[in-house]
Amino acid sequence: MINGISINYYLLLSTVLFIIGAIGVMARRNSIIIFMCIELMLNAVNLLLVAFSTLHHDASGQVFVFFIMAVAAAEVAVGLAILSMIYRNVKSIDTNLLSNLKN
Amino acid sequence: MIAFVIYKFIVCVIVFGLSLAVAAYSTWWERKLSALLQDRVGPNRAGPFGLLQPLADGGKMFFKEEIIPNVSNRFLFVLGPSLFMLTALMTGSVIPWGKSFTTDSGSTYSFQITDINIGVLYLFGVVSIGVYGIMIGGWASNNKYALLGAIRASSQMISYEVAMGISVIALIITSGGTLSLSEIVEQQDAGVANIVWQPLGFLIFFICALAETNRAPFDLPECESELVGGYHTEYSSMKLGLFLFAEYINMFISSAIMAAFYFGGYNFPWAHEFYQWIGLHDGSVWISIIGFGAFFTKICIFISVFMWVRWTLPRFRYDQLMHLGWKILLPLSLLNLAITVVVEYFRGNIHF
Amino acid sequence: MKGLLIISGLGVLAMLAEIFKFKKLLLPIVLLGIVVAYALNFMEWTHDYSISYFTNMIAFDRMGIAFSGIILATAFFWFILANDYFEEDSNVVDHFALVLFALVGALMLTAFTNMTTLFLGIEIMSIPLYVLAASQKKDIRSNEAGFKYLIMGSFASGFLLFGIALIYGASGSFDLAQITSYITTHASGMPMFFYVGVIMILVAMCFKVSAAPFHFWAPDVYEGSPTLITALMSTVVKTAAFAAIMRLFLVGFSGVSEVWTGVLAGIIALSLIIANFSAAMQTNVKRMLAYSSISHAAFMLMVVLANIRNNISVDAILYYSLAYSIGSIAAFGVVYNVTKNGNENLNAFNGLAKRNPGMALCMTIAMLSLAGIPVTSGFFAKYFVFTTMIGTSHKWLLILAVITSAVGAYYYLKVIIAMYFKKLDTPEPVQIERSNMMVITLTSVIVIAIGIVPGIIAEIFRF
Amino acid sequence: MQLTNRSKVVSNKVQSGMESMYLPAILKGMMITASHIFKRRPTIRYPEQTRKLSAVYRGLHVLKRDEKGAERCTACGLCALACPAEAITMENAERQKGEESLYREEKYAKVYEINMLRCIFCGLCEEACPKEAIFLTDRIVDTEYEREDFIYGKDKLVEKIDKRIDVSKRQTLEVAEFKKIPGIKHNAVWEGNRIDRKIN
Amino acid sequence: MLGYTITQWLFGILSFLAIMFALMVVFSRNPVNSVLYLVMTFFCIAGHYLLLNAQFLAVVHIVVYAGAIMVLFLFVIMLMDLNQDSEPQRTMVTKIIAGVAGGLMLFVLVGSLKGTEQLNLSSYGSSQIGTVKNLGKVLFSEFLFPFEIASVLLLAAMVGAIMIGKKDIK
Amino acid sequence: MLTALLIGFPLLASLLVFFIKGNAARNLALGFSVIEFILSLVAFVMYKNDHSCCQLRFDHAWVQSLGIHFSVGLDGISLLLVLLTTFLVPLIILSSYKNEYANPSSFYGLILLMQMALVGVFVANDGFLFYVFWELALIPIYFICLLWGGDHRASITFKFFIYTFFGSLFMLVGLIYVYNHTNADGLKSWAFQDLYNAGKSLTENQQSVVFWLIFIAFAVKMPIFPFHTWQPDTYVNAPTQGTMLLSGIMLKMGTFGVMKWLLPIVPLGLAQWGNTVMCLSVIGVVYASCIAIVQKDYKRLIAYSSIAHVGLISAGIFSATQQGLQGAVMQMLAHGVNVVGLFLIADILIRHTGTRHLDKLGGIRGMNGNFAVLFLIILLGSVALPLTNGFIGEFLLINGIYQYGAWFGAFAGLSVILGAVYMLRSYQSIMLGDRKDNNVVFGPLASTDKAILIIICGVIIAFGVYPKPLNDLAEEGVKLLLTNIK
Repeated sequence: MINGISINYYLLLSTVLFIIGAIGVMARRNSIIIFMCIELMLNAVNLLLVAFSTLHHDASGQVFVFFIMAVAAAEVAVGLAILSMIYRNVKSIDTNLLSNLKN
Repeated sequence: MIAFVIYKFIVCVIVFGLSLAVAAYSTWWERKLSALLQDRVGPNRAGPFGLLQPLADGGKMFFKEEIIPNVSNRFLFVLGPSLFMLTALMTGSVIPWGKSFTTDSGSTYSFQITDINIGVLYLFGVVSIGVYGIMIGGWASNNKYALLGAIRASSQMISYEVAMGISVIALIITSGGTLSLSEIVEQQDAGVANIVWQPLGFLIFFICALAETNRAPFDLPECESELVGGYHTEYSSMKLGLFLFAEYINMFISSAIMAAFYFGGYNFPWAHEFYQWIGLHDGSVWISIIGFGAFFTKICIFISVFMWVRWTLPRFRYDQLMHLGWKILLPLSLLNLAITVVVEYFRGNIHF
Repeated sequence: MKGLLIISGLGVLAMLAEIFKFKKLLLPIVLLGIVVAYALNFMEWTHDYSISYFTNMIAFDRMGIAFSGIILATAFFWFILANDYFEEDSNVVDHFALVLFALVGALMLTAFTNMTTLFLGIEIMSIPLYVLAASQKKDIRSNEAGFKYLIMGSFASGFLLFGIALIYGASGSFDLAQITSYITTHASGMPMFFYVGVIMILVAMCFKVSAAPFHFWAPDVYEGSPTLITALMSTVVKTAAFAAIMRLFLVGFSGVSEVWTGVLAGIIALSLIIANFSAAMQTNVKRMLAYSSISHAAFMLMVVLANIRNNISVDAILYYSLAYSIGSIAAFGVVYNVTKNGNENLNAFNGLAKRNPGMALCMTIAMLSLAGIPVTSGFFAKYFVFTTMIGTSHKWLLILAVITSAVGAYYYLKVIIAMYFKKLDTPEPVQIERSNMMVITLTSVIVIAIGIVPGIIAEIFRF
Repeated sequence: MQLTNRSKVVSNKVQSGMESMYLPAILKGMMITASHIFKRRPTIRYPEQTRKLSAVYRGLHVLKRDEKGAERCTACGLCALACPAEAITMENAERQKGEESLYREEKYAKVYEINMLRCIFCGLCEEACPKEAIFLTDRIVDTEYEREDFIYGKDKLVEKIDKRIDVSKRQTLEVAEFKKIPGIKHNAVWEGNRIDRKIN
Repeated sequence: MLGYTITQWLFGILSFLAIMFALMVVFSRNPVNSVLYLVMTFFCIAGHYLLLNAQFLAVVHIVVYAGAIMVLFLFVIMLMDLNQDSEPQRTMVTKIIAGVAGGLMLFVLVGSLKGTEQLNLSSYGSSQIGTVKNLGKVLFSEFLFPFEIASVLLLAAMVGAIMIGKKDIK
Repeated sequence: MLTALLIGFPLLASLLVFFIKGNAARNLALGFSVIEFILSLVAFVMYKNDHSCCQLRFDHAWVQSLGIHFSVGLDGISLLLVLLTTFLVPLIILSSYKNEYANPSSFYGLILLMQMALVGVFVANDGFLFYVFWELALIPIYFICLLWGGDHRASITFKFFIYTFFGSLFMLVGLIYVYNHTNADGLKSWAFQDLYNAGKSLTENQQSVVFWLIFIAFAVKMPIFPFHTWQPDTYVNAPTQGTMLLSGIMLKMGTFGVMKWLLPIVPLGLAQWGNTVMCLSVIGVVYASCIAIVQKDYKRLIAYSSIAHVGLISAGIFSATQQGLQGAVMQMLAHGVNVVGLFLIADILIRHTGTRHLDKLGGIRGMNGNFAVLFLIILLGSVALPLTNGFIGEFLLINGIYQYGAWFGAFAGLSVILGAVYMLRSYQSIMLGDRKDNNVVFGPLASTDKAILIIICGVIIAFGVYPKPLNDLAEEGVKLLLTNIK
């Protein structure tokens, strides 16, 4: 199915996605969106792993992706729980308002 | 090749058309059955026995005034019902509607849009996306009832997906570890239907299916006594129609899945003897059609059961719903899984 | 390995305590369990250099066991210290379970032999800590700490994973041994992105140990989290992360050291400067300790930077971890008890010598140890690091380390000065539980003891 | 204090295992509903089928004419007074010369309106009428689209001269006799809160 | 078509869409839109998985990410009613710094790809690795320990989320 | 074994004293320190002055794998300094009898601990051990200054601590560097002989680096000219006993360190940088003397005089000649005794008159003649009048420095003159002249003060007249040292 595409394109693609995610984390203020950008980063990694797995004809790359998914789910659960707790306390989730700890 | 493409196209059209038609007539049957259960007559004006009622309803839906709330997000408001409908229709594509048949030229056609080897997962995938339609619709309405309805719907669907998935895993173990629907159905051909091995699993699946399709007694997302119309409070005209329609399509598809998973799909008892008796040989298109008939009958029965349940049982309270989903069905399904593993081990179907 | 299983079992057991109503018994059970895990862990010591479990996913070699030992010992003290902390909280059981799960992750990090176990170990360790950091539900600072920690932790995980993916892409395996052999066999022909992967993993690990310039989350998180959780973060987590770094970079990527040493040297230099000078400016004790932990991280990284894998370097990082962990437990134990009234400023320590001479003495010892003054263990820790470093080409770092250590002494002494010389208007003794006092005393004694006979560690963990 | 003996003591007893599974109960309920499929439907498919009305059915009002065709109503207003729903309004006028054949007495109702949306068809107007002018019939009020259309004027209420409406069944002898008793305001004998109908 | 195979076309389109949607996630003002764009990105990535013969993963990806994680996001956003674009913007400086940092990282990473030899992917021999059967075998033999220990991870996350989420009775 | 006992005894004593309540602590401390002095005298007697290194050795492995040994032993120089320490500590303790200190048990415990560390520094034969004692000495004095010091003690003590700690970390690095090049039977070793050998095997550049790394620590401790800024403030603010410890003994740690742990290790470094250090030392001498002349605070004056003296000593050491080194040793002893006396006098002044300001003092001789005499003797000792103990050291020093370079000698000689100027000026200002208002009464000296002053004066005169036993020891020690340097 994938004949004729260089692995470099996949490297490039996931790098770009990864960087977009990273920029999002750095540039956005809204906690939820920051969180989503992290998910984007993880997905870039997943894509890369699957591409390499196809390249090496090796299933372990794909299996690794499962673990990443599990971890991502766990992280999101915890993160959103914390977010909703913060929301309960301050009625906002802007990282701006989260500056009670001085920098 | 061309013939194959045309054939697939036709199957697609048939399946979608069938889904829509069944959905439409489900509304009629819903009303008719509810009337029967309540000592009433039900629709009987449009056409004989009110058979044209769905058409009239549809027409009415189309010609109603379209109202889009001012402050809502227009795009999302339209996207919601469309997505819900889309996902509802997509599920039909992996269901094997009948035995595959062979033409004289020797090529085999299956009564199925596509037979992917991870059909069960595909189903779950599509079902899980189905939540988006409701959520987006409810949210875009900018109405608190709609929002509450949407949140209820999504949390309910997500919650019950868990138990459902686990009960299906047990089923997959029973049916020899395949994720392809056609194979699951096929392996019930020779033996007995899976319901024999999976009574508890079926029960769980059935309850979850009720919840997944937002049917009573789990129709909290649209419970009118609390939430006016639930997630589609702000919807009118055909967009409302899409929501209602999609719900019936979901019901149809989940009935089909239940029939395929637990009741042998297009198989029926003594099918082979019956075919021999009327003189049909394997691969005949008539076998497929008769099988489809059997399948369809089962589906209709299930749809009726859905409705029957609706008009019998009162609606759950929200906490009861969650309690049932997480504290009863989930452990039960795990128990079922455990039992299944033990049983299948002794049946010799799995090895460690 | 058995230790790891026991700790996981304890975690599950802790969750059952609520149901079967043995909450009161939980702490003794956990302590006992840790001791048993400790013992069983060392039972494996007699085996060969490395026993691997589960098709080479995890292998408790001696290094792993030694680090596990440190982690378990620290955890043991921590649990005693946390005694009354647990009592006042309504979610006791959950706290227990989460801490134990974090320990499982930490133990995995000491013994992983595969990138999968590395990643999972980090996450198993981090996720409970995110929660624990945020566990003061009503306190917005705690919430915020938890969230920041989570965001930064996941961000770092992203980098770690990208690095792992790139390395997998080059070497075709997640197995550390295979990656190492790949490095040796393909010394010349490795694709460029392999190096990038190594650097990204380095960056991610530096995030985890909060080395500058990836440290910015640490002070906030340390300050916001409940004090005892901060103690846990700065001891167990640090130790585990260093065990991981040690294994990754001294065992796995040793062959490509020319790639990462430069970056690491920069990171260390930055950490030393930023951490020590920032710490000197803090008035919040927890924040100060956070910065101090960054500087200690830099010290431990120096051993990695030396990239000499022999007894000395392993001893060095081991000893440093132990000294730092134990000293931190003592320090945090005091900080926890002193700041119970909510005042986390340095002036909370005013006149502590008058109020609680014993506690003040322990704190003094802890501070002297962290500052690295003989004959406390902190001194030997620094000494070992210097010894390891001196043979390398990064001597300038050593000079920097010396200069910044002197700055470090400045802020540790600030605490001592506050305790002994600042007056307090109402000198009321701080209430402290007997068990807490015991832990603080014991850890202080250990700090001195292993400072007097540092050889004992090397003797015990003979490789 | 026990007022009625319909009260029930609610028990809090722990459900047995079978009961707490609910399944038998659910099945029982479903059987009950299913059994209704086979029950006789009480539906009357109006308008093809109609229900038989009783003789004293109280339907649409009619303003009667006398034997000569003159309107009986003298706009005395007793019906409006009696109406509990205040559905009746009227306006009187004096009979002019040459109108003797139209109105039975000197005064007549120029306007007589009943709001059918308000009317509760209690029949009190009928009882109140001293002139035997208003009766309720077994006819049914038609459906309309507009609210105004439900205000029935004289055009709809007064019986057509050529299509007289038989109210003989309502004019029972008993009633007629009753109304003839002199000295009794036949519509206003109140004792307490109940009308004493039984004079004889 | 224009000298490209269908696969290449698919790859190009999917990549373009993925990057487009990813950018929209970052730049969209409204969190709900962000979520939806992210879901679209995930679909594109799932498409890539299909291209790469990882059907099972593709579906699991949809189920987990689109079906669970993102719904959770949507859920939280709705509960918190973040409809308004009330998000205070970061200062221009931060944005620029973020952009520059990201650009630099991109530059370095892409630069590191330059020297790499072109390895073409091929489906030959790889069509079976993504099947459930094969993945299951690998997962339960080689990766058994991580699989088992992942349960601890999920347990911890569950306990943690519940602990934080539930209201204190006190 | 005796040497180890010399270290162990004060440690045990201090632990004991820590747990004694009240004034019993100081009596006990005094008793212990006297016993310690007797022990050191025993060592002095047992020591055979026969040019052999490291008598009365005690060696026990500490950290085997790193070649760290608990190795102690005596040579001539260290024996002298141990004697100085053990001699001064009882006097210092005695001098505190008139001062009431809060929490006395800690105070005396810390002094004894300090003694332990100081003795340890002087007798350590293992580089690492030396460093440990070196650092260890810092902690008690830090606490003494911090807890019982003057008004600005916190910030000043801080400065002191950071300075010295800073320096000693550099020394650690330098020592580790040398240690890394040691090779004793294939193992690394901290033994000083091994360090000497390793140091000599280094190239010239390496030696210069190591030279500076190690030298900074000593330079701060002594202190030598640009590193001295912590010293006057600390001396002034520390409690008198602390100042005595600092100036009388701790200062010698630096000079001793240079002799034993710097010069033999990096002879090439010395050759390259000796000149520079000489310059610094001599500049320090002149500079400190000049400042001392204009000081109004008597204690501060002594502090600067101390810098001047130590500058001279360091110049003598870096001249690396037999006379210079021997003079340095002698001067170290003399200065230790004298400066303690001077600080005690400062303490007496403040106790009796409430001020140390030269302008506010005057005419004390008229009120207390004995005191004036004793003061004069000590003062003359410190300006190195012949027949006092200061003379022999200073003479040898200037001789040695002159051998190294005539100009250096000339400037060093200047110090004698300048020293006489500020010392006599202070005497004049305090003892002679008119009475000032605020010191109407200067009563008789306390018996303890008198005793100390008499002892010190006795020592000054005794060793001024008959310095031979000490001089012999110093001579042999320096010879030994010179063989190591060459």
